[in-house]
Amino acid sequence: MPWTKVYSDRSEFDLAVEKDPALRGLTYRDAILEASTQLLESDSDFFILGEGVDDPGGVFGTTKGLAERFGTERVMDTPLAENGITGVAMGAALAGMRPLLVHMRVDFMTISLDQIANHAAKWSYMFGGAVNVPLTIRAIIGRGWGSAAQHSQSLQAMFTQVPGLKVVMPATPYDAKGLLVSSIYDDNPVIFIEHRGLYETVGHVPKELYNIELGHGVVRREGADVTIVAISQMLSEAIKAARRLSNEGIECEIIDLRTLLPMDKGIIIESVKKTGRLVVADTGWKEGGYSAEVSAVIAEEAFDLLKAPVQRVALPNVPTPASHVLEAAFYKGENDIIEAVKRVVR
Amino acid sequence: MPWTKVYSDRSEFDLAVEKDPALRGLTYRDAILEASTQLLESDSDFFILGEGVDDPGGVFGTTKGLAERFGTERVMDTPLAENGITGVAMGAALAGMRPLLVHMRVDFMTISLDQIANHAAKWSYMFGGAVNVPLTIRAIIGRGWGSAAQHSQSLQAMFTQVPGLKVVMPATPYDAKGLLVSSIYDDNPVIFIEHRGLYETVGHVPKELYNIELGHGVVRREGADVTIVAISQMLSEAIKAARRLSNEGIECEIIDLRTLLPMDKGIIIESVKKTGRLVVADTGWKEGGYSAEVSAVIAEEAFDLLKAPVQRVALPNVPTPASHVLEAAFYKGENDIIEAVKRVVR
Amino acid sequence: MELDTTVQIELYKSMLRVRLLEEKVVELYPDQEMKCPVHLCIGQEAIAAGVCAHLKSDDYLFSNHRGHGHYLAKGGDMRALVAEFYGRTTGCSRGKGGSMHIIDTDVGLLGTSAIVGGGIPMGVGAALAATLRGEDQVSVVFFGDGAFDEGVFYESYNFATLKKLPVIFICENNFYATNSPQRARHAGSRIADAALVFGSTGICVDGNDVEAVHNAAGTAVEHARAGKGPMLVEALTYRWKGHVGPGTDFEAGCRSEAELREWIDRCPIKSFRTKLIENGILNTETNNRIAEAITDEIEEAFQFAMDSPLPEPSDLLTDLFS
Amino acid sequence: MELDTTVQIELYKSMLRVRLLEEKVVELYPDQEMKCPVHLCIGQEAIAAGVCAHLKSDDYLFSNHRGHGHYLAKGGDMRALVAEFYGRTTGCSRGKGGSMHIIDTDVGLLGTSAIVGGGIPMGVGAALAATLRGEDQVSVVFFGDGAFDEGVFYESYNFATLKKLPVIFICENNFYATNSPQRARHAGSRIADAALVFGSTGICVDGNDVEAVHNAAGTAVEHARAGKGPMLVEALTYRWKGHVGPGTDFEAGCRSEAELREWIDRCPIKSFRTKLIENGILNTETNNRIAEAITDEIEEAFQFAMDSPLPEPSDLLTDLFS
Ligand SMILES: Cc1ncc(C[n+]2csc(CCOP(=O)(O)OP(=O)(O)O)c2C)c(N)n1
Ligand SMILES: Cc1ncc(C[n+]2csc(CCOP(=O)(O)OP(=O)(O)O)c2C)c(N)n1
Ligand SMILES: [Mg+2]
Ligand SMILES: [Mg+2]
Repeated sequence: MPWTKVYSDRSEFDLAVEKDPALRGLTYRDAILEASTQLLESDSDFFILGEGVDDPGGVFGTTKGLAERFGTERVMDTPLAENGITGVAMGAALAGMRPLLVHMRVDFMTISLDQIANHAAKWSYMFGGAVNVPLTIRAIIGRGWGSAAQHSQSLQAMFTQVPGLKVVMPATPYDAKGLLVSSIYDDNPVIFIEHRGLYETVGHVPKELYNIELGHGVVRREGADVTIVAISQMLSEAIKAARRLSNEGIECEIIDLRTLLPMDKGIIIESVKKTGRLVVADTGWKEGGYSAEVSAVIAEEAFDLLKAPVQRVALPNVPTPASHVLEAAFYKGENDIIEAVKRVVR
Repeated sequence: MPWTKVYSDRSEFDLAVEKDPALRGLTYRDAILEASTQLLESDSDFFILGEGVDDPGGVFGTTKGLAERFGTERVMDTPLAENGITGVAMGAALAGMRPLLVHMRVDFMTISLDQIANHAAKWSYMFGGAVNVPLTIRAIIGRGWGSAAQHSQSLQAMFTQVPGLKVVMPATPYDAKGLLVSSIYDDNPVIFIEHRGLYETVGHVPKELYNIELGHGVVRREGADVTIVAISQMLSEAIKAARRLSNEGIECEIIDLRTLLPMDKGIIIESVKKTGRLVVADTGWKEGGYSAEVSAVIAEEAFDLLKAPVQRVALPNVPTPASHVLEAAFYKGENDIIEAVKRVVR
Repeated sequence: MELDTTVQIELYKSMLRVRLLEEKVVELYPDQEMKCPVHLCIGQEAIAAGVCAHLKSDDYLFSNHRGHGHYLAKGGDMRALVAEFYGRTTGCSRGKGGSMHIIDTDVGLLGTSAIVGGGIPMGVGAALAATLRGEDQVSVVFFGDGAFDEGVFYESYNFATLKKLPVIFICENNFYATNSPQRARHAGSRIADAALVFGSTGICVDGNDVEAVHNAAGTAVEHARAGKGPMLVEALTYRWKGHVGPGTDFEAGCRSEAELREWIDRCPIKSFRTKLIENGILNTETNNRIAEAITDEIEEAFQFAMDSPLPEPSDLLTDLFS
Repeated sequence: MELDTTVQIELYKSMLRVRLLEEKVVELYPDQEMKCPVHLCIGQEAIAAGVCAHLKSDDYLFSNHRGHGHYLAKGGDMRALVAEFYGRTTGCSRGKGGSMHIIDTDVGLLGTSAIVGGGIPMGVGAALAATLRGEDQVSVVFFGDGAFDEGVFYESYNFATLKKLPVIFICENNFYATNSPQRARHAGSRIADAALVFGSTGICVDGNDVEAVHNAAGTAVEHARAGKGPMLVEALTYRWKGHVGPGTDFEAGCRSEAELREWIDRCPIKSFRTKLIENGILNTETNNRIAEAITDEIEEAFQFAMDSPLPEPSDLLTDLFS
């Protein structure tokens, strides 16, 4: 399946195209732009709103040109009023639209958490299913170049602890498109988190509109020795780590959950049955982060399969520092994954 | 030590007083009121603000009479503007005051998460320690009588995932007073969460102002078979469960963490060394909740000690329903703890 | 502008229906069978009645914790409302919501939020949806003077005016948020004036005069439906009962009895009834007939609720997602 | 009211110091040694200079992502600022903050938030602290027209007016938030008018006229210090550079070059210099001497920064708590 393959860089993809000319290459950024474009073309209930979505830059390119083409009513710039605008988007969803609200950085969503967690997430349940909230919120994780504490957070765990939300974090262009489409057509609020570090990655993306059912992870690499659950941008770090570990005779099985909430526990447990070891590599903080839930739930449901403690590769318990020296010390990557694997594979 | 004892009801405390007349009984509510009163008396930098703190009811009695006695400048009612007022409190803290901001329900803090998580929590680190934020925020967990989805949440995990915060959840009157004092004198932002269900509980509380160092749990009951980490209101459920289990020959060791962040891992690990089994009973949601972090971190640091998977007794993954029938099904209690213990003690 | 007599009678009925329902709640609440907080709107009925009289059943409505009156005035099903108080599966929220979370999508009521201010932006969003679809629905948000404290009000009002959305902001100013008086929370004194900042119009009206409310709301609804954007209607009123529950605030020592008495003297229903009778539009007999019909409806609704099944524990996990 | 010549010279120096520092950043940024986003305030210098001239070093200041000018005008240490750009341990935030997070507690600058609007309530809180202690400090918050979109502005302004706190709200209206023009975000057109809702006073001033800013700020500071509460000063201005970084928006296709040219013609520094020279307060020689002194300070600051040590990786875990 061409779409399960992750290409580490453009040249690798170009090589693949030589072998299979049917492969259609698109960046992660363009995959999102394409999904958005096709949804605007095909569904009049769909619209986009957010700060700067009509900007010439187009939210790092992901909405570029859409306002010109579809008009500023359907691709609507908004005031900087995150809580209010989230409520507006939710109200539109309640009244039958399928809004896509876009944030340049997930950090700004702390301002709108009330509308998200107290309202959107609860509205269906609280009213006994009388209504539903088909709202999708895209948000981007910024990183690097001194973005510092308020512009670099990876806040998925703020959402994965809220019953009533779905949380999606695609790691490939193929998934970015297919999962965005599914999120829009999901009748429930979906938080769709992208990592800026993935925007340039290239992969196969079919031209037509397609869905990827939410809630299903995928095995990115098979291996018998250890399972690595890698989230978002950590997938490529895990792949690099796995290659190096393979040279030392350690074979990693890599799972990309794609949807964090609901969690695809089955795919993890299946893999742990084989490997008996689990490493979770997350872009967020370790303490209280999503990796804690993966660790806890797998321990609960598959304790007897585990030959070693679940290892978490995630951020240390401090805000993001600005200085590049400190950034380098802060972020986790392939080396940390290798270390974690070695702690459990003896 | 009289203060480590948890009295299941007023009559049990009255009996204890008969034996030891030096015991001074106070409710949890009055312990908070007393700490606040004594701080207002002794420290001119200390003040209280929040919605309704000057109300005749006085935030369920915890600020009753303070405005009359100390004036509405130092016990200040505020507009319903949670985000702004949190920023105001933070600014006052930066300028050298020691504010205590009070929320009737922790649910309303979702509105102010930006000021808490993006500002208060990060201000010291982000500025290289040039300033500190001696801000304490009290918030109450509501529960029962159809409070429903937006007035009943137990949101500690929203805070325990934020580096730079401290999170305190006292379970006894003694701790309520001592930890509140310590929180006020901590130079960092502290989220102090009370459970409404504890307000009537009585225990020994010394008259004078005293501190309990943050970050230290306490063993509430000793036992060799299983460790129960019980948070806030779950402590009394755990004690009830332990009594019943004891009749069946199962001895539980009960740990009250008191401070959730930073977590007192040492006290848990010490206990698990003895018992090899761990149950975490939390008032919050299970999925993505604080119990996940306890589970994950103990598995990481004490895997070889664990004879069985860590069990979490926590809320199912739905918002709080209103109907009393559903409330009864939703909340966890002694029976659930007993079941969890029996799953691991064979 | 004097209203048509049929409209007057409808307004009267609408107010009375709310009043009698709330009084029934006061009567039965001590039985502890309605196991949820109730925020009663006795004294404030003219606002719900006066505003909703202008709305079609597909116009949108969003309300807050004090929403019984809005629900009924918009045409919501009384049986489902009462059943919700009793936590039954036949409740409008199938027992999941309680009195603070009521809904009737058939009449455009898309929910009530118990987070103060929470419903305001949603009302704007529903208006946006109507605009994007080119339909002529309007959207109404009811909120209190307490919600005016919250930044989200300004964010919502700015956006609605900017985009000229068909939404009407109805602020029920009963001068208190819980026990905090308006002067302890607002630097300004006239809420309606806030509209000016946005180049929009605010109207301050006697919220105990149902015809005045009806007039003001009519202007605002017309304005909105014509695509001219929102208006802010501030309706001055008073709640007779405590913030929550069937007691009164003076009994609880939160305010003076004299203040309450003054407002009871200005009862929106009594004064309107007097006027209608004086003008020969209503007589004692018709009035009794109206009251009886409502009382019957209420009796029937409570009976329905009490006869309805409670949820099964297994219902706990349903309705999270649709 | 014509200002004292020493004040005029100080204002001129203050503006020039900011301008030349920012131009140095423009010059050196392409070397990629300042590894953090920089939000330059070239074109807006008159506001920082005009406002801060009234402040004592223990008056409080809070600012935003575009804070270099505020930092310098309040008397912040230039070396520590530049070292922060370079991520050094000698930086004002010890390398943890970068250009968006600068602080100098010695002169009352208690930090800058890169969350739009985030600093506003803190400024109010510092004013509250001064009031509670009975001290006479005032507190100033700088924010952009973008922050005026956020509900927290209203919440903060309402509270400050209600409690008559000594805080001055300075809105630097450069007509854009990133690339979004004011008209795409605000239903109203005059930010200063928002003060009226709260029964407070707003002043709209030419933000490129340092004396006008100085006057307006003087009024507001005096008002605040006298215990009369806040004022809202809206200063109209323009940023010459892109939202972030040393480029320009017209090169990036975000707005017209003509618009920029118009505003460059209204350069706050050039026009003030011309006036001072015409009035005989400044001559070319003094001007050069002033510029040289500043240039020397800047050279020295950059040298200091580049010579300063980078943090150790182990510094990562310090400063979380104090
Ligand atoms: C955001 C938020 N803050 C505080 C509360 C607690 N609370 C519930 S109702 C209420 C008063 C609301 O006053 P108002 O909006 O005037 O409505 P009224 O009750 O007077 O009808 C308060 C403070 C809440 N529910 N939500
Ligand atoms: C709450 C929040 N929303 C969005 C952003 C992204 N952002 C950073 S600066 C900026 C524009 C701010 O405009 P303004 O307040 O006018 O200041 P200016 O940049 O014009 O000086 C935006 C949208 C942010 N940092 N914080
Ligand atoms: Mg009110
Ligand atoms: Mg601007």
